[in-house]
Amino acid sequence: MSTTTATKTTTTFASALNTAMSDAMEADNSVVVFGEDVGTLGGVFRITDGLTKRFGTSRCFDTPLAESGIAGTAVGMAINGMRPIIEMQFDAFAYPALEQIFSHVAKMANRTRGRVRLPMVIRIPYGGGVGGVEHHCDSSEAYYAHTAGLKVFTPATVADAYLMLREAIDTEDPVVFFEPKKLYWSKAAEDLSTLREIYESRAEDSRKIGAQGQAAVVREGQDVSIISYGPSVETALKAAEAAAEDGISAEVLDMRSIVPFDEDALVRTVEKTGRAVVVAEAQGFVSVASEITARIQERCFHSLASPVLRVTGFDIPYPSPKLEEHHLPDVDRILDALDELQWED
Amino acid sequence: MSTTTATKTTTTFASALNTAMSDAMEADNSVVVFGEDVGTLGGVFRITDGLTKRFGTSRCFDTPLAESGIAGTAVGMAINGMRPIIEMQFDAFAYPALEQIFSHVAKMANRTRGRVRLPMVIRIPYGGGVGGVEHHCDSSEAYYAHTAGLKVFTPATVADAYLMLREAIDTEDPVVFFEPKKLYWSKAAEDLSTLREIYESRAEDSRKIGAQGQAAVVREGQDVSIISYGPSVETALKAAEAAAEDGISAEVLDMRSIVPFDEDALVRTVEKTGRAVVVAEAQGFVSVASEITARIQERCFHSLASPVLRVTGFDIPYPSPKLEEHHLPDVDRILDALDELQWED
Amino acid sequence: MDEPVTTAEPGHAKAEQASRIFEASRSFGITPEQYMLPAQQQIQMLDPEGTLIPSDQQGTGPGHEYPIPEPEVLLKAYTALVAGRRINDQNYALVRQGRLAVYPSSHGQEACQVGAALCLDAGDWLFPTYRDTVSVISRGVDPLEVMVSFRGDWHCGYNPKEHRVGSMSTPLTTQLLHAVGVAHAAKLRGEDTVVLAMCGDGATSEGDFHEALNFAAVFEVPVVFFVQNNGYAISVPLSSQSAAPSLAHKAIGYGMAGERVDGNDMVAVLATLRRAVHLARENSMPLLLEAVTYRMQAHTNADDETRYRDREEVEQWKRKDPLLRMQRYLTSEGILDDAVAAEITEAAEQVASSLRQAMTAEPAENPLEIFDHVYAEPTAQLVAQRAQLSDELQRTGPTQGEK
Amino acid sequence: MDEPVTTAEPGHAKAEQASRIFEASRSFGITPEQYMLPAQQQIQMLDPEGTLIPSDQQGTGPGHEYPIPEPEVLLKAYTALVAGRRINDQNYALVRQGRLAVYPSSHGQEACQVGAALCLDAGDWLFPTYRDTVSVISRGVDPLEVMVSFRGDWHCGYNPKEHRVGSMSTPLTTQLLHAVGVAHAAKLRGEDTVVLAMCGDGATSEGDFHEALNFAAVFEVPVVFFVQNNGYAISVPLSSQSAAPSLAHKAIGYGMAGERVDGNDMVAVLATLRRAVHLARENSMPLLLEAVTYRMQAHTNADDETRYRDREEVEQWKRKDPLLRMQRYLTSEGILDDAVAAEITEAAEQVASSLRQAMTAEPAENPLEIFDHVYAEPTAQLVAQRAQLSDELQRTGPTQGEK
Ligand SMILES: Cc1ncc(C[n+]2csc(CCOP(=O)(O)OP(=O)(O)O)c2C)c(N)n1
Ligand SMILES: Cc1ncc(C[n+]2csc(CCOP(=O)(O)OP(=O)(O)O)c2C)c(N)n1
Ligand SMILES: [Mg+2]
Ligand SMILES: [Mg+2]
Repeated sequence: MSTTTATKTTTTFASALNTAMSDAMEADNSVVVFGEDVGTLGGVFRITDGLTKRFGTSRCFDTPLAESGIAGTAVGMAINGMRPIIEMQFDAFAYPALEQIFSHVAKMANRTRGRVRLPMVIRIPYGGGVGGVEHHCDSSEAYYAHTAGLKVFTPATVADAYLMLREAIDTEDPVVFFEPKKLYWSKAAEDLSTLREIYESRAEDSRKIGAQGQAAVVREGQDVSIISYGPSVETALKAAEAAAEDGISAEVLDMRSIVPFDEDALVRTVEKTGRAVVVAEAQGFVSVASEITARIQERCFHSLASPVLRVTGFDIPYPSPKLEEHHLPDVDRILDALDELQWED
Repeated sequence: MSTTTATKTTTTFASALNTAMSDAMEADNSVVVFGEDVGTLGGVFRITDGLTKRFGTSRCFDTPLAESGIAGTAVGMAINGMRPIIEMQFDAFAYPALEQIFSHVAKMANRTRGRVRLPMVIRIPYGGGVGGVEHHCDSSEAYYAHTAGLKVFTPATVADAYLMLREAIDTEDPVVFFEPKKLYWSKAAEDLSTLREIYESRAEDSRKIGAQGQAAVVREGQDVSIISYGPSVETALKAAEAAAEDGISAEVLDMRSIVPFDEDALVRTVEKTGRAVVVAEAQGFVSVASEITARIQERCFHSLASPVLRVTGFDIPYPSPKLEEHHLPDVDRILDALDELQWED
Repeated sequence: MDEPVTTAEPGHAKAEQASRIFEASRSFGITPEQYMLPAQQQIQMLDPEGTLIPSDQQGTGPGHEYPIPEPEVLLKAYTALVAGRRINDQNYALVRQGRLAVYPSSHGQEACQVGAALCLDAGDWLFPTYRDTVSVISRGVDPLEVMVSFRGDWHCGYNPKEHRVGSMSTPLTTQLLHAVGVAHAAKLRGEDTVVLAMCGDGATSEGDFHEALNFAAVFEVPVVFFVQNNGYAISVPLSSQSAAPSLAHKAIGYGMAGERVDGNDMVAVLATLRRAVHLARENSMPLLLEAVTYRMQAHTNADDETRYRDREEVEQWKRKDPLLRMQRYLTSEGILDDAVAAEITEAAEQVASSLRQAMTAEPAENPLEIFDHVYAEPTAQLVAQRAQLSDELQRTGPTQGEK
Repeated sequence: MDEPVTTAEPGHAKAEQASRIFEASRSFGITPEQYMLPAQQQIQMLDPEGTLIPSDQQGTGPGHEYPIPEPEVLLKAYTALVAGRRINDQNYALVRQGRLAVYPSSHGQEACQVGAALCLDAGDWLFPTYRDTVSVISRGVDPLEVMVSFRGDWHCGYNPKEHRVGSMSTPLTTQLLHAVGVAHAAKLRGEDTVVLAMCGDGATSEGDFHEALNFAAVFEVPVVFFVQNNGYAISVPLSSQSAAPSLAHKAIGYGMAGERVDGNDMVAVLATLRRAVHLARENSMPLLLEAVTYRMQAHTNADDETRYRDREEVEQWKRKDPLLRMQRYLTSEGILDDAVAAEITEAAEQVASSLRQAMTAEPAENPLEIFDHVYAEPTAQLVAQRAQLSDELQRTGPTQGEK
């Protein structure tokens, strides 16, 4: 799956993730990959395709079917010098691992006064829009983001899929890495060898100063900020485009990382535009969108011309495939929210 | 533990909970209680004391030591006509049950188009301030509140301990019932027989129209609203008292129920006072406090004279007993927040 | 059930004292260990050619004896087998035509599917998984209602209480605990309901499997845990899932009896399941039954089986096809003749064609229903959100709203 | 380890083919089942009076043979036993004086505690629970560092990597999986590290117990799972926890060997643990050992044991006290004399008195440290929150800040 040509080629989100892992495994013997079906099969989404073949069953292997077992074993491996990357097959199937994640993965470093850090990555395909049946489309980032001690990343572009996964593998802290499954087969005119170069040039600094955890302005605008992450960034961009036709210039901010949380980027964009809409797939109640909203009003109160509005999934269990379109934030719903931002004032 | 005298006596929070269960068991054969050590021992906090003796081992019994097992068995019992009340021994020990709670308890009614409802109560002692060691003081309400399909209650007074637990047992929906463990041995001049009468008079309506889920103004004030729930209500009241000495009249709102969420009560108090501070023990990031804050600014934007501020636990794992006082919201920290509410404007 | 709280000698487990297992094993004249461990070989009654195996070679023995079910029962099973195969293959086709979102087929496992339904009484309960469509239909649930979820209309299309069939469970082995709870509730009310709970070989690795078996044994409730060991959990073979001599060997660790059966032998499957249900009901205790079978098709339509197994392996298992074996046996015994066989095939064809027709129609789901069942009474937030969607649908017009 | 991906015949588990268990059982001339099931009785070498039991009555047999450890080892164990008892009783007193937040005592279980530490090499790892203070100290961790958590200063006071001792785990059986991971990492690097992982009888009901044993067996890693069955999980007796003939009978369900030992018999505990560690290391495979013992004191200081057991039961177990039995045995064998015994008592007294003194001093914890270890680099929010607390502490003055 790796590409070494120098010309600008087309790369999928999936192959960017795959290459990030194989590059990290190549660079560091202590990086190991395991989970359900990640070996021979290459994962149900083929994100680990070829890793067992290339690195052997000791570096990429299938486990028995038990998610707490996978997470707990990873904790032990990280205690003993490895950098495990584990895959949860789908969002809702990570729930059996929550005790290990909340009580150990998140707390081990703090518990031991930093003597035992757990440099591990928990990869979770998440979100909907792929016609998945029950339990296959949850957006569960709020559970992890609320848990102190975990980092929570979620890339929205092919370049970030590569760069952020490498950053996640490099960090000494445990990272929950949310992969928007509807983007797996999305493509971009990105070249893996260029991404590698960017990573290498960044890496020297980033391991020390932490380029990670920074939000990105993915579209500049003046009138309103649309703040989003993961699978919703694409929708936010489309909405901004549509808004432009109505004469509204929307800036789009991709949070990229929920923890660390780039508060300054939020402040910069909202102080500039004076209005904000937060977009996320997860049910909105007690969510990451709630946090972004609360934080904006705390920090930018006097810059705001209207309340910060949220466009999120409804407060319901994720619906069946035929009904998911009604649940997910879409361009129209974002435009409706933009309309409500008290432009007459 | 039950009291039947008519004179106003002193009742503990613990005995109010205990009596709520025994009254419900008396009234309805399908109410059963189980969990770890709830039988012979009466629970590590003695909240189920005497239930096995009074109702027999078929109505209140110990289970093997496995929380997913407890929750999953309760799901089955509720499917088959019972109204189980289960006890999680401590907040962090409910985590092994999260898959059952997120994927079944919360979703069964929706999954089956309302044909299978799960009238069950998950009792969770929570919060700190009792000198508890690691894993014994988590405030985990955000995880449940974010999960559509669950109700989340948390009483802050002896009267609510009785009344809300009875309401929780009566509702056809699953309720996660958070008991602030630092209040267990608090007392109030409440009379259990009076509470029973209140319950009986309410019950006729409430089963239909839902008195449940309403916030309560526990102190009236004009200048600022302090919004809180569970273990923090007491602190909020003390802060309001201290603020009064500085000439600030603070209204205190006890949310009582996180789901249902009494948005109207929030709007009423903030529209009246124009300022708000939200107080909660849990780490503040992506929390119930975030939601309250976000909701207030959405609904009361033009009434607000200053940003809504949060006084919450820090974004850290719950600290050890000797350090917890520095983590927990206290009166001084609330007063500091009040000071920041831009009174000069 | 209102016994005084037990205070048995600590450090000593139940089975060492007077226990149901102890009583049962004594009645068979064997030790509790011999009773709980599976027989040396899997129980098998028909050979791959459909010939009845001599009774001393069936793997049975003292405490592990399985009478052959009556001819009527076997014929009923065969009828369900034929229908089950037809349903599997019809749905497989529908998936390829894009009419179903997903369909995990039990092609090859139909003997297990049918057995699990036919061994139960009407008052009993069944707790199936995503793969157990044929069991659910064999139990009497309307095939169209079962397909509601696979078509992507709603999560569960039938009423679990009507036929006493749990919703087909996806999070692995979570449903085994529901089975324990249902049995426990029945026991508390003095009902002798047996619950049969199904899971796969891979699923036995989950923590909930362990908790369910242990709870059932400690509570002494009549749950039959029925593991369809089809050799794979998606791509992972059993040898990477467990190092146990057999999955049935897990039973003794909970103080229950375990047995292993040839899952492609309809006669043996039915015989072992019926006896397990009988013992569970009589003694109010759980049992574990492992059926060794094979998934002939991919895990689901999303799966690529060529990545982890070769055609040859699949071909070998074709020879053990449960349908063919049963047909040969019944024919040779004179229980089945051509006329009856034709009737059975015809009936199966009916089911398939009604499935096909129903899947062609696209029922109009009401989008607003997504708010209606979350709580018994909607919260203020859901009322507002419902109004929002309703408004959107009105603005975009009925066409949008219905799609 | 870079073997090709295995594709064993599906439906057939590992142990039926060439496996480590198969090899081991053949080397003992017994069947794999006989090897994996525990011996009929628990292994016991000293009777309650401290007299050596004749070897044909020790419960041992083919494949279940346990040589008695050498005198030096036994004397070392005795020394640790005496110290362990003294530590338990000292801490019990400190708790009553309010100097410790909590202390789960292992009084009565010291033979298990000591055995778990002494059976390991320096390069091995130990994964203890909240009750295993004496094991952790016997392994060489500074008692004062161990007490940091019980005093409420910080969650874990020692460096797990220094002595290869995991932090004492509270969420039950979660640590067993960490043990599997540590062993697996070592195996991948070609190190022959054995990991001993401890839990209680009640804890065996948790899902993580199941997942840990299964992972260890499938990964073929050298983890010795050591269950201290002390009869109770807080108030719940074993008979309400498990219906299995013994907890050791769970082993065969994972394809590993299980054994049961008298947990109050220091000689037998050490003998069985040492052999388990040896087999684990030699064959790179896990084993399960259940030690039958008794918790002589309440669960913790917060517990009221009179609610669930009578004094009489406790008195009976006093007669099986591991310390007294060992003392009598070593004295009668001439391994221990009065002079040595006095030295050992004196050394234990030293440990106790240093504990006492240390617990009198109140070290000034730095409140700001609560922010320092959450992440390798603090987030912007934590930097701000730290500044807030620092400001508060300055305003309230140093007295407040230090308390
Ligand atoms: C808790 C959980 N983890 C992972 C999955 C994803 N998943 C669905 S089926 C499957 C394999 C199950 O194998 P097995 O139990 O042998 O049943 P089979 O599919 O072979 O019938 C997996 C991993 C799931 N449904 N639930
Ligand atoms: C997951 C989890 N659930 C519940 C508890 C609370 N708890 C602490 S100790 C204990 C009893 C444990 O019994 P056992 O495993 O026999 O160990 P023992 O205390 O007897 O040494 C319980 C229920 C916990 N620590 N972790
Ligand atoms: Mg399978
Ligand atoms: Mg115990």
